[in-house]
Amino acid sequence: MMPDLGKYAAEVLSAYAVTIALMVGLLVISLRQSAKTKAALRAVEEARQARKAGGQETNG
Amino acid sequence: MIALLKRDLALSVRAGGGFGLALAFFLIVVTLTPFAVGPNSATLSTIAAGILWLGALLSCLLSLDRILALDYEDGALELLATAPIPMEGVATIKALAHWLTTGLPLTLAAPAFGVLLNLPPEGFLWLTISLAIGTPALSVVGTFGAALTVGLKRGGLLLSLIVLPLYVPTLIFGAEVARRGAEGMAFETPLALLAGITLATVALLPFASAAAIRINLR
Amino acid sequence: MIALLKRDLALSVRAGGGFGLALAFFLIVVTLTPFAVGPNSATLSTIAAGILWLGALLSCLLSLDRILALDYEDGALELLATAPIPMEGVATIKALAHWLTTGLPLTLAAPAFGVLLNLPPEGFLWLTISLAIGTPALSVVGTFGAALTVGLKRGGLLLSLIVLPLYVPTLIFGAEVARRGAEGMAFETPLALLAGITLATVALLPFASAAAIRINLR
Amino acid sequence: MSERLPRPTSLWEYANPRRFMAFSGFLLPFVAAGTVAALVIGLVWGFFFTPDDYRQGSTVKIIYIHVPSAMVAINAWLMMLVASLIWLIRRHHVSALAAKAAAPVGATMTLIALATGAIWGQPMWGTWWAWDPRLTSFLVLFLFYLGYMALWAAIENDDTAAELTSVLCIVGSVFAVLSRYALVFWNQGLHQGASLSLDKEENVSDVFYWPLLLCLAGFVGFFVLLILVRTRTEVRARRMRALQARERMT
Amino acid sequence: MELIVSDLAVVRGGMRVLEGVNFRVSSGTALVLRGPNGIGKTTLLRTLAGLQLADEGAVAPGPEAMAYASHADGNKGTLSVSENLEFWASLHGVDDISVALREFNMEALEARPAGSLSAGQKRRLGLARMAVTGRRIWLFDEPTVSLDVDSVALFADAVRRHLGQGGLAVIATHIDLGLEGEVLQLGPFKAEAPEDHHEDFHEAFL
Amino acid sequence: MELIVSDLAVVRGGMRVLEGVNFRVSSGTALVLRGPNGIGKTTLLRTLAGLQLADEGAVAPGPEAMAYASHADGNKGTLSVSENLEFWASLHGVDDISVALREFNMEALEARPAGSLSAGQKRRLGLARMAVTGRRIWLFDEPTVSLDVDSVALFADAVRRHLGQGGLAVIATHIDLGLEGEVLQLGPFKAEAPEDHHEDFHEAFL
Ligand code: HEM
Ligand SMILES: Nc1ncnc2c1ncn2[C@@H]1O[C@H](COP(=O)(O)OP(=O)(O)OP(=O)(O)O)[C@@H](O)[C@H]1O
Ligand SMILES: Nc1ncnc2c1ncn2[C@@H]1O[C@H](COP(=O)(O)OP(=O)(O)OP(=O)(O)O)[C@@H](O)[C@H]1O
Ligand SMILES: [Mg+2]
Ligand SMILES: [Mg+2]
Repeated sequence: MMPDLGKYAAEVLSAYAVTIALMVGLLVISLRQSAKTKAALRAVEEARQARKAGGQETNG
Repeated sequence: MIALLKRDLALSVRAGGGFGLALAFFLIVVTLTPFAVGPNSATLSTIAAGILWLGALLSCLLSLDRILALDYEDGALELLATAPIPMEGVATIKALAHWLTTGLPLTLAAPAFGVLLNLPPEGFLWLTISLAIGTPALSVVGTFGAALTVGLKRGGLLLSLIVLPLYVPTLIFGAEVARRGAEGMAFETPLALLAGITLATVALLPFASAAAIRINLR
Repeated sequence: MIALLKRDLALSVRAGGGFGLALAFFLIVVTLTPFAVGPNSATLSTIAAGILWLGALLSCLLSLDRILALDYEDGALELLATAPIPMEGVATIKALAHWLTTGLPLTLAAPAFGVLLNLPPEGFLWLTISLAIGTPALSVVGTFGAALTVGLKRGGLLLSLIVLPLYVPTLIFGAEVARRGAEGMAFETPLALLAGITLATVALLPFASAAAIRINLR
Repeated sequence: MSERLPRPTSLWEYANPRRFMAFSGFLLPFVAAGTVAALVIGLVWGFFFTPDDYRQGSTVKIIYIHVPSAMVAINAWLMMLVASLIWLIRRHHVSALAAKAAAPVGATMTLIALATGAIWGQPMWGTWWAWDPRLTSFLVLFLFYLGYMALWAAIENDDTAAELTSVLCIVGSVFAVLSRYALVFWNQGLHQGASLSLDKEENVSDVFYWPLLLCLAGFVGFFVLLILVRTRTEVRARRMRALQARERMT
Repeated sequence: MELIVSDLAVVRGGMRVLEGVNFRVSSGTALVLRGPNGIGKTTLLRTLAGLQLADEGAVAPGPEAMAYASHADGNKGTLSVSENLEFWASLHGVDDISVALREFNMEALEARPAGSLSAGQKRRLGLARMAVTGRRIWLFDEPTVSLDVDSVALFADAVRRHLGQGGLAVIATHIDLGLEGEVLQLGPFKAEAPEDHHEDFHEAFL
Repeated sequence: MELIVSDLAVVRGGMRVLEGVNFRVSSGTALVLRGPNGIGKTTLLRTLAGLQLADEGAVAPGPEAMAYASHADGNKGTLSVSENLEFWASLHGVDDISVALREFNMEALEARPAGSLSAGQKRRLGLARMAVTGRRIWLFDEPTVSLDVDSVALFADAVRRHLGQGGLAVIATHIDLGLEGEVLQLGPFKAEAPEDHHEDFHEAFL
């Protein structure tokens, strides 16, 4: 399956490895941040909703 | 405007104002270089013009954060913004004051430092000329960087990070003029380009600086 | 004391804390050098070790004014002085925090930058070792300089001026180790001297720094 | 955020955060699928099923990552420039956030181009690094990315940061172009010229052409995908800060 | 001459803090702004001074008629008291600083470097700067911080003299200055938290 | 426990500003320092806190019994309120910051970065630091600057509680804190301009 890379195998493979590592790393970081802020925003919105509901009860 | 220039110059020559510090820093960088790269005089004289330019650039850099940050911290910048003088004028005067207190002394002193680094004799004239033409651009670009970072506490390192890439063209052409001058090669093209960069930055960047200051004060 | 170290590290990695800026500055100095001295790779590889040391030293230098000045300005230094922890401890911790956030990353990154300057392959190991041994001295000496200038507004340039001469021995021996390492020469003597300087400064200078801080607070 | 919005009447309405969130949310899966397909097919084709070059040997396979990443790196900066201009002129917050989101992606792409280039340089030119103008201007581009990101990180107020980074991006672009010419003047290089131009004479031979194009599409897709994801994150973070600030007020 | 603020809304940190602010101050009178910490006094004054843009509404006349004294005095420690004042005077095209020195009782300190003054003396120097701007409308943000009782009286006198010459003043303060003049409580102008308009989301992320 | 200041002379900028200061403050009481701008209140407090040396005279007990709150609060904008307090608490070997948070009504702000607080809230954080030092003698330099009326009352309560637990406090202020306690006017202790003793010449250049 593996093509014969000849004497340059190390170079070619390390180039691909570096690229994939950097791209996957960036992707993972981005997705993790995305998930985090999503959760945090949801928490804030829910707290607000809850407070609003509570506030209305005491008012009415 | 003249009042502002006079005040800035007065501040920089008063105790603690930092006049002469850039020069001293320049001296130190130049002195340290042989320690770092070794005392071989042939090597030194090849790299002399470059190191002198690099040293001038770095010592210019180190004094950038004084251009605006002091005025920002003590509130004077806000008051200047409400004074009857356009912010572009303030940015220009600030850059001019910076050049008069760092670029100009550096230019005048550079030949003396050239001796320390075995700069070839033909190089002195062109080193001086290239610095005289190039350092105004360093001050103007530096003022722009200072304007961007003026709201930040101790933004010195960030300021350097932003400004240094902007110094690349000036440094390349400036050092090229000095190097070619030292080696007796043709240097008209880089000299013209250097002058072009200086003129363009002096003419245009104060507007960007003024905008950045206004945004930072908001 | 641990609390102080933890706080300082936390501050430097938080937004605006400036972690990584020293590294970026190092990268820029290394990049600018060839623009100044020309792209000739033989010349570059001769001066590589020296320039790398000089760059490390300068980027260390630029972050010095954050060591104490921020704490001074917001009053935290006065409060530390009244806290039940000796000022010598404060000085040591501050230097340690500085080293962890600048010297250490610089040391680890230096080989990568060596590639840019055509550092000969034999040089990498000894460059790293010399930096690892030498940079703690830079931080400790720098803390001393910061302690001397802590009362001054924007004392950055003055600080550099005071500290640079004190860096000379470290620079000489450090660059010598790296250069000899690169050229395959004997480097035991400078290495021993470098280690000696580091040990001596780490052991003694915090006392001087503490005294300087106390005087500046008075 | 789930109710229906009226149909947009102008392109600019996509700069409304809510509409942006809706639209980008809709787009994301398609972009992701396209990206994965293009990347996998392109890279597999390139890596496994193209012959070695007669001069460069198997190292020619590096072209499938080197060239696309270099192109994306440059175009990411262009995109930031456009987004900054839109923010400064039309004051659409999303475009400022998109510029912010693009910077780390562009910087990573620059890093990939530098790394793969360096790795390629070792067998081809006998050195990892040479101060060739194209290489060097990439290094300078990397520095611009770093400065831009550092400025974003250092300023606390979101709007101030957006304004100042936009100004930096515009001024920086001018200086980046200047540097490029300065560098060409300063040193003539080792690096090959354009080989992917439209006029076919100069192009790389056909065997390499199609997989390269696919990889290019994959990298562009990857870029778009990440911009979308990261901009969405920024919009959410921004909304969260706004809500928190409002809570503080009341 | 009259200062007319109509329907002004001011923002700080991306949020409206005050809105619907309406007032007029006519020549010869002073307006005292009051309100708890964080209500937006500083923000309002900065908007009047033209240092930040109004979110809505208008201020007449423009910033070129106003002199603003903020928390910070903007004086240079290494310049002497008179050099500091002369600088501001010449920026504003005013020749004479002796009146300002006299009004704020700085004559004895004239030659002292500003850095060696005590907190209260520095403040007096900052206030004296207003007298060399030659402008009609004076804006003060907590002018009496760190002033002792005598200096507060001195300040009130100076303001009164300015008013007597047809000037006008807007002063934000927590304490009683002994100045006659209207008082504006800012409390009622506090901006409402914006509702969850979906349309609004597009500008302010709310 | 008692704070005894005997015959103290303090210097600032190379000049004596106060001399012959004598007072005692005993456990459970507060002393309020008053005097015009520049008389030397800050200088006196710094001397008590051990930040500068006395020119003459003595202070007992030493600085290790004192907690000092200066004009500046020493808090870090990027750390949260509780991180800031925890740092000072652990420096002083105190475990619990919840009391300090409660006393200064900072509980709701606990997780906020200190940089995002308003001037008055920042000040409250600075004052709350005193409660985590675990020290008996509290020294305050104009603690109420930029505090509104409610916060001033909060501060007075906190000091009163500290006094009730056997602590003592020295407070320099220009305003009325609503705290019972002795008042010391510093005016009478103003240092005389030294005479032209030739013997002194070699000491103070005067
Ligand atoms: C660190 C080293 C290198 C860097 C930073 C670098 C950077 C670049 C850049 C910026 C481009 C232009 C992309 C575009 O605008 O179209 C490019 C294209 C290319 N590079 Fe490199 N390169 C490096 C080393 C190499 C080496 C060693 C080789 C092979 C011997 C190589 C082969 C190519 C090829 C064939 C192209 C495509 C040319 C084109 O289509 O324009 N590069 N590289
Ligand atoms: N840098 C900032 N970023 C975000 N919000 C801020 C900032 N500075 C102040 N604020 C907020 O803006 C509002 C108005 O602040 P402003 O300084 O105008 O109040 P003020 O009335 O002058 O208060 P004080 O009496 O404490 O001086 C406050 O709620 C404050 O929390
Ligand atoms: N850095 C300095 N150098 C020289 N003299 C100074 C310096 N700082 C203050 N002084 C002088 O020392 C004296 C005492 O100052 P201090 O700050 O202790 O006064 P204070 O009573 O706290 O005044 P305020 O009420 O204004 O805060 C003043 O006369 C002042 O002019
Ligand atoms: Mg205010
Ligand atoms: Mg005081």
